[in-house]
Amino acid sequence: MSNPFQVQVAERTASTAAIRLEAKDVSIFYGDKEAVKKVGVSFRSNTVNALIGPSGCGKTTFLRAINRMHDLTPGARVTGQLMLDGINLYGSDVDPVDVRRRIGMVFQKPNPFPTMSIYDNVAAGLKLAGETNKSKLDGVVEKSLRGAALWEEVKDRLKAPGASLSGGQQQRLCIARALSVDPEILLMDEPTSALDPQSTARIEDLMESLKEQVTIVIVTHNMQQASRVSDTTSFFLLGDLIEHSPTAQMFTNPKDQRTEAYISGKFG
Amino acid sequence: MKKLILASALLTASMVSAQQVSNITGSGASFPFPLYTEMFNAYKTQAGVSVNYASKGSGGGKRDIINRAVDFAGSDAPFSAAEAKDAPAEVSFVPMALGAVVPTYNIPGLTTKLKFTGALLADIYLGKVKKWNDAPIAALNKNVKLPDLNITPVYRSDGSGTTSIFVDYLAKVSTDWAATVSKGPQSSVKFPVGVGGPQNAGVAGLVRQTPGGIGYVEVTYAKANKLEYGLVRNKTGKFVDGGDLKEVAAASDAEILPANGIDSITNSSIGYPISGYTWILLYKDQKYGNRTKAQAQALVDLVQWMLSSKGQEFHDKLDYGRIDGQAAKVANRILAGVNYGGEAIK
Amino acid sequence: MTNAQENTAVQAKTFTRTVSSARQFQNAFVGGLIALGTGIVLIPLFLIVGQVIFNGISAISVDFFVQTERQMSAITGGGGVLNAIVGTIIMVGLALVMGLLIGIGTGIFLAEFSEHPLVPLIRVMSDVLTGIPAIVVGLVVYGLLIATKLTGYSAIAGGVALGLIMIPIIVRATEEVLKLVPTNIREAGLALGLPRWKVTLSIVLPAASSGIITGAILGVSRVSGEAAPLLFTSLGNPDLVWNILQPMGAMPLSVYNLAFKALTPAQNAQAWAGALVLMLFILMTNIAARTLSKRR
Amino acid sequence: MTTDVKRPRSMTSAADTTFKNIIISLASLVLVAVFLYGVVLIAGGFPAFAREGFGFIFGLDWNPGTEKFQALPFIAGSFLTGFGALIIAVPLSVAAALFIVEYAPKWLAVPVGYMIEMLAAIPSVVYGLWGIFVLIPAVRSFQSWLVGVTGLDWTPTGIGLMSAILVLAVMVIPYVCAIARDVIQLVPNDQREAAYALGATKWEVIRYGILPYARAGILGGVILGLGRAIGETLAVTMVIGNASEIAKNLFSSTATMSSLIASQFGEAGGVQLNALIALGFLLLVFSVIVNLIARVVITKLTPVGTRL
Repeated sequence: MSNPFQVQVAERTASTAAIRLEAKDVSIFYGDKEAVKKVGVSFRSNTVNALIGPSGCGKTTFLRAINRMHDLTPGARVTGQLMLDGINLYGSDVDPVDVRRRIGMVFQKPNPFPTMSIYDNVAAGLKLAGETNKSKLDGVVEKSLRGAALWEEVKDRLKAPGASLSGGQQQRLCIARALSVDPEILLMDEPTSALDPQSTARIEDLMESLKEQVTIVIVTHNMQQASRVSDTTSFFLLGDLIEHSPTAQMFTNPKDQRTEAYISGKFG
Repeated sequence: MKKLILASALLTASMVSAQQVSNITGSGASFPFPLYTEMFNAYKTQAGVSVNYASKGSGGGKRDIINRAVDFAGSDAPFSAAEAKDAPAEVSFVPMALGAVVPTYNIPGLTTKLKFTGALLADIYLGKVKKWNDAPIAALNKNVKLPDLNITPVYRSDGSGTTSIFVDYLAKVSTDWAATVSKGPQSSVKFPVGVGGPQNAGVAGLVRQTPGGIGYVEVTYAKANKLEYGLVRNKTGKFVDGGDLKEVAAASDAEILPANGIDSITNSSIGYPISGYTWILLYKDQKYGNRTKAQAQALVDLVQWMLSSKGQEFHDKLDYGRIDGQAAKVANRILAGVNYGGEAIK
Repeated sequence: MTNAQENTAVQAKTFTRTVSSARQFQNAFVGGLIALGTGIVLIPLFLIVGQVIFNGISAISVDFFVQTERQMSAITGGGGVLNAIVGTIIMVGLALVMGLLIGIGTGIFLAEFSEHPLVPLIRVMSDVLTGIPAIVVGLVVYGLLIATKLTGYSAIAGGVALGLIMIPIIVRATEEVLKLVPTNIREAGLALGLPRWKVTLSIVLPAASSGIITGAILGVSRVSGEAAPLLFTSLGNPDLVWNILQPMGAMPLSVYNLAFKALTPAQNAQAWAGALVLMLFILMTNIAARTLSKRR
Repeated sequence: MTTDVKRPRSMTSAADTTFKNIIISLASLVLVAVFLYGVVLIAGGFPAFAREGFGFIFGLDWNPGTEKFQALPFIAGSFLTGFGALIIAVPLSVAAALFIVEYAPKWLAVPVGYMIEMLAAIPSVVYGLWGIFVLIPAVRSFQSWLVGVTGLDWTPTGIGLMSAILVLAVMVIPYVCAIARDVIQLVPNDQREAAYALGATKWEVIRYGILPYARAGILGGVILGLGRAIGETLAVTMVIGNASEIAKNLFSSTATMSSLIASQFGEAGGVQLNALIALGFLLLVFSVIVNLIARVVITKLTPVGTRL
C-alpha cells in the first residue's frame, strides 16, 4: 500500500516547513450553491488560528472541509487543494479516516458519547481502533485529561457517565477525547458558544497550552475571543476569505474596509 | 442463510442416521388423536421411541405424506383421485381403529335417548324437518314428549374426518343429500342450513348452549363430555347405540375388508351405521429421500405394535373399535408388504 | 394536561355566568359519555382476565410446569406444558436472532444510509411486512420450507415464520431510535479517525440500544402469542426437544390443541391454565419493554 | 510525536465499503422476503385463479363438494367484520383516548392506559376461547331477547357475524386507542389555551380545538385497526360459524378470508388447496393496501397542527 500521505507521516517531524496546513483555491459546494469560494490560506505549526465572520459566511464549512467531514454530507463537494505538510488531503489515494485521525475536532455543543463513562469517552478513539493494552490506555486517558485540564476534577470518578459532567467539563472531556489519538491539527467549531463565561475562560486558557502540541484552527463568533486566543485571524464574508492577518494587526489595523466594519460591530 | 440452514440440516440428518432412531413424526386425522396420544405415550415408555403426532386433520395428513413431510400420516378418508395422482409412490393404508359418529342434541327436559333414521338426519341437515315435534321425529319416538322447538343443526366448520363419515352416510341414505350436498366421504361440505362450530368442542359447545340444537360428534368425545346422543336405525331396522363398541365392530365385520384395507362401512348391513375406519398411511417402499433402513424399521415396528394387543388395549378405554378378525389379518398383511427398496423389513 | 386542568378551574371560577346552562349540560353530558365509553372498553379486559384465571388456576400445579404434553392423558389426566414453554422460548429465540440481525441491519440502512436510492423502497417493503397477517406468514413459510422439504416441519421453520413477523417491528424501532441519536455524536466518532462502521456499531448503536431492546421485546411479546403461523410450520410436539430441526411445541399451539382437540373437560382446564401462563409471560415482556422505554 | 504505524484494513475507509455492502445485503433480505411472499402465494394460488378467472374474486359459490371456489363471500366477510368492528371500536377508542389525555387525573389515566394496552397483550387464541365460552352465550341471550320482542323466526345461536364483530372490536380497540392517544397528546397546548381563553367549555375545546387537529391521525389509526381486523384469524374462526356465504343478517354465520384458510387448510388438497393459497394472496394484497394507506395517512397528514 503506497500511500504518499502515510510515507510523509514518518518524515514529518523532521520537516522544517513551518507551514502545516495550506488551502489553495478551496471552493465548497452544497449542490449548486458555492458556500466557500476559492479560499487560499495557510496556517503555521503550533499556532492558534481563528476564523471569524457573520453567520453563514462559510467559516464552519471551511473548517469542516479540513478534516473531510463533508465527505458524509450528501451533495457536498470540495474543489481545490487542502494540504497538510504538502500532501493534498483530497488526493485520490488518501483515506479520509487517516485524515481525521491526524486532524481532530471539537464541536460547538459538547457531545460526549452518551452511553460511555468518562474513561471510555477518552479511551474510545484508541480502544475502538483496536488498542487493548490496559496500561497504555490508562496512560493515554490520564495524559489527555490532564492536557484538557480536567484530570483533577474527574480522576476519582472516571467510571461515571460522561453525560454526568457539567457543560464546561463535558466540553473539556471532548477536548481530551480529541487529544487522545494525538492529532496534529485540532479543529474547534465555536467550542465555547454553549458555555458560561467561566468555562469559556478555562477553555481559552487551555488553548494557550495546547498549542505546544497541536496547531489549532478555531471558528468563533466572539471577536474578543479571537483577539484573546489566536495568533492569526481570517475574516470570512459570504463565502469569500476577505482578510487573513496576524491577529494583533487585524484588530488594530485591518486592511479591508469590510473587516473593519465587521470588527467594529457595524454588522454581524 | 438458506444455504446455512440446508447445510446444517444435512449435517444433522447424517448425524441422526448414524444413531438409533428415536423420533418418528406423523400428522393427520384428529378423529383418532386421543387414542394415538395414549398409544404413543405408552410406546415411549415401552420402546423408548418418541412419536410426535400432530392432529391437524386427515387432509393435512394426506398432504404431508404426499409431500413426504412426515414419516406417517393418519387419515379417516382414502385418497381422492387427485391425491392418488399426486402421491409419488404407492402409499399403504393400514386400518388402525374404528370410530362412530353420533347425533348429539339439546332438548331441555328430555331424558330418554332419541331415535333417528339416516333419512331423518339427512332431512334435518337439509332443512326439511324444522321442528322437534314434526311428524318424522314424532313417528320414530312415540313415547317421547317432544317440544315445539326449532331444530338448529350444527356442523363442523373446519374440515374433518368426522364430517367425512357423517356425510358419506347421509349420501348413502338420502338421494336428495347425494344430489345436492355430497356424493360420498368429504371432509368439508357446504351445509344448506345450520351453524358451524370449530372442532368437536365447538360443535358440542354450540349444541349444549342452543336449546333445540343437534350436532354430530365422535362417540368418544360425546362420552368423555357426557353429551346426550341418539340411536340410529341400521339396515336391519334396529336402533343402535354408537357407544356400544360391539355394534361398531359388527359394522366392520359385516363387510369383507378388501386387500388394500380401504373400505367404507357406513350404512352397513348390521351394527352401527355411522362408523368408519381410520388409517395409518405410510409409503410401501420406505426407501426414499435420505431415509435409512433404521428409520423404516422403527416405523414398521411402531405400526406393528399399534396393531398388536398392546396397542389395541387402549381402544376399549377410549371407545374406539378394535381392528380384529379378518380386518386385522388384512392390516398385518398390508404392513408385511412394506419394504425398504425391495428388501423385506423384518 | 395539567395546564388544561388549571385552565378549567380558572374558567369555572371566572366565567361561570357567561356559560349558558345548555352548554354546561352538553359539556357534562359528553364528559359522562366519555367516561362511560372508557368503562365499556375495560369491561372485556376484566371479563377475559377473570375468565382465564378462574378457569385456569385449578390446573396450575408444579407438574404443569415440569411435565410435558406427552404425559397428558385423557384416561389418567396429568401432564404439563414444559415442552411448549421450552419450545416457545427456543422458537422465539430463533425469531429474535433473525429479527435482530435483519431488523437492525435494515434499520441501520434506513437511518444511516438514508441517501441510498433503495431506502424508500425498502422502507415501504418493511411496512408491507408489518401488514401481512400471521396466517399468511404461516402459509408462505409452509410453501417455502415445508412443501419444498427444505427444512420440513421444524422449530427452525417456526422460528422463521415468527422472525418474519418480528423483522418489521425491529426495523421500525431501530430506524426511529437511530434517527434520534444526534449527528454530532457520529461526527465526534469520525473526527477521532474511526471508520464509519466502527462509529455506527460501537458508538451510535449502543447509544440507541435501549430503544432497540424495547422494540425487540415488543416483537417478542407480539409473536409469543401467535398460534396461526406455527400451525403449519413447527407442527407441535408433545415431547421436550432441543433439536431445532425437529417439530417443536409452543404455548399458543398447546392452548389451541388443549382447548379444541382434547377430549376431556380436565384437559380444557389445562388449556385455560396455558392461556394464563402465556398471558402472564406476554404481560411481563410488555411491562419490561415499557420500563425500558420509560428509562430512555 | 505520533506513532502512526500502518493501520489494519478494518480501520480504513475500505472496511466501510464492506460494512455498507453487508448492511445493504441485510436490508435487501426484506425485499427478498416480500418477493418470496408474492412468488409462493401466486405460484400456489395460480391454478385456482386460472380455473375460476375473475369469478374467483366476484363469484359467490365456494363449495368443495362441487369443486367450485369463488371467494366473494369471504372478501365480503372480512370487510363486513372489519368495518363492523370499527363502528363499535372507534367511538369507544376515541372516548378512552380523550378520557386518558384530557379528562382523567394522572393517577387514573396511567393505570387506565396500561389496562387498555393489556388488551393487546392477550393472545388471539385466548380471545378465541373467551369468544366461544363467554361471548357466544351472551350474544345468544341477546338474540333470544330480540326474538322474544320482535317475534322473528330466528333460532338464536350466538355464533356468526355479530360475535365476530364484537371479538374483533375488542381486539382492535387497543390499537386505535393507542394512536388516538398519541395524536391527541401531540395537539399543541396553545390550541387548548386559545379555546379556553374564548370561554369555551371543555367539550367545546375538544370539539373545536382538538379533534380537528387530531382527526387525520385518528383516521390513520382507524385504518390500521381495519388492517389488524382483516388479518385476525383464530379468534374469528372460533366464533363466526365459517359458512361459505355472505351473511344474510347481523347474526347469521359467514366466514372471513383468514377464518376460511384456518378452518379448511388442514383438510384441503388439490384445487381447494390452491384456492386457499390464492385466498391468502388476496388477503395479503388487501391487508398490505390497507396498511400502506394507514401509514401514508399517518405520516403525511399528522404533522402537528395541520388541518385536514
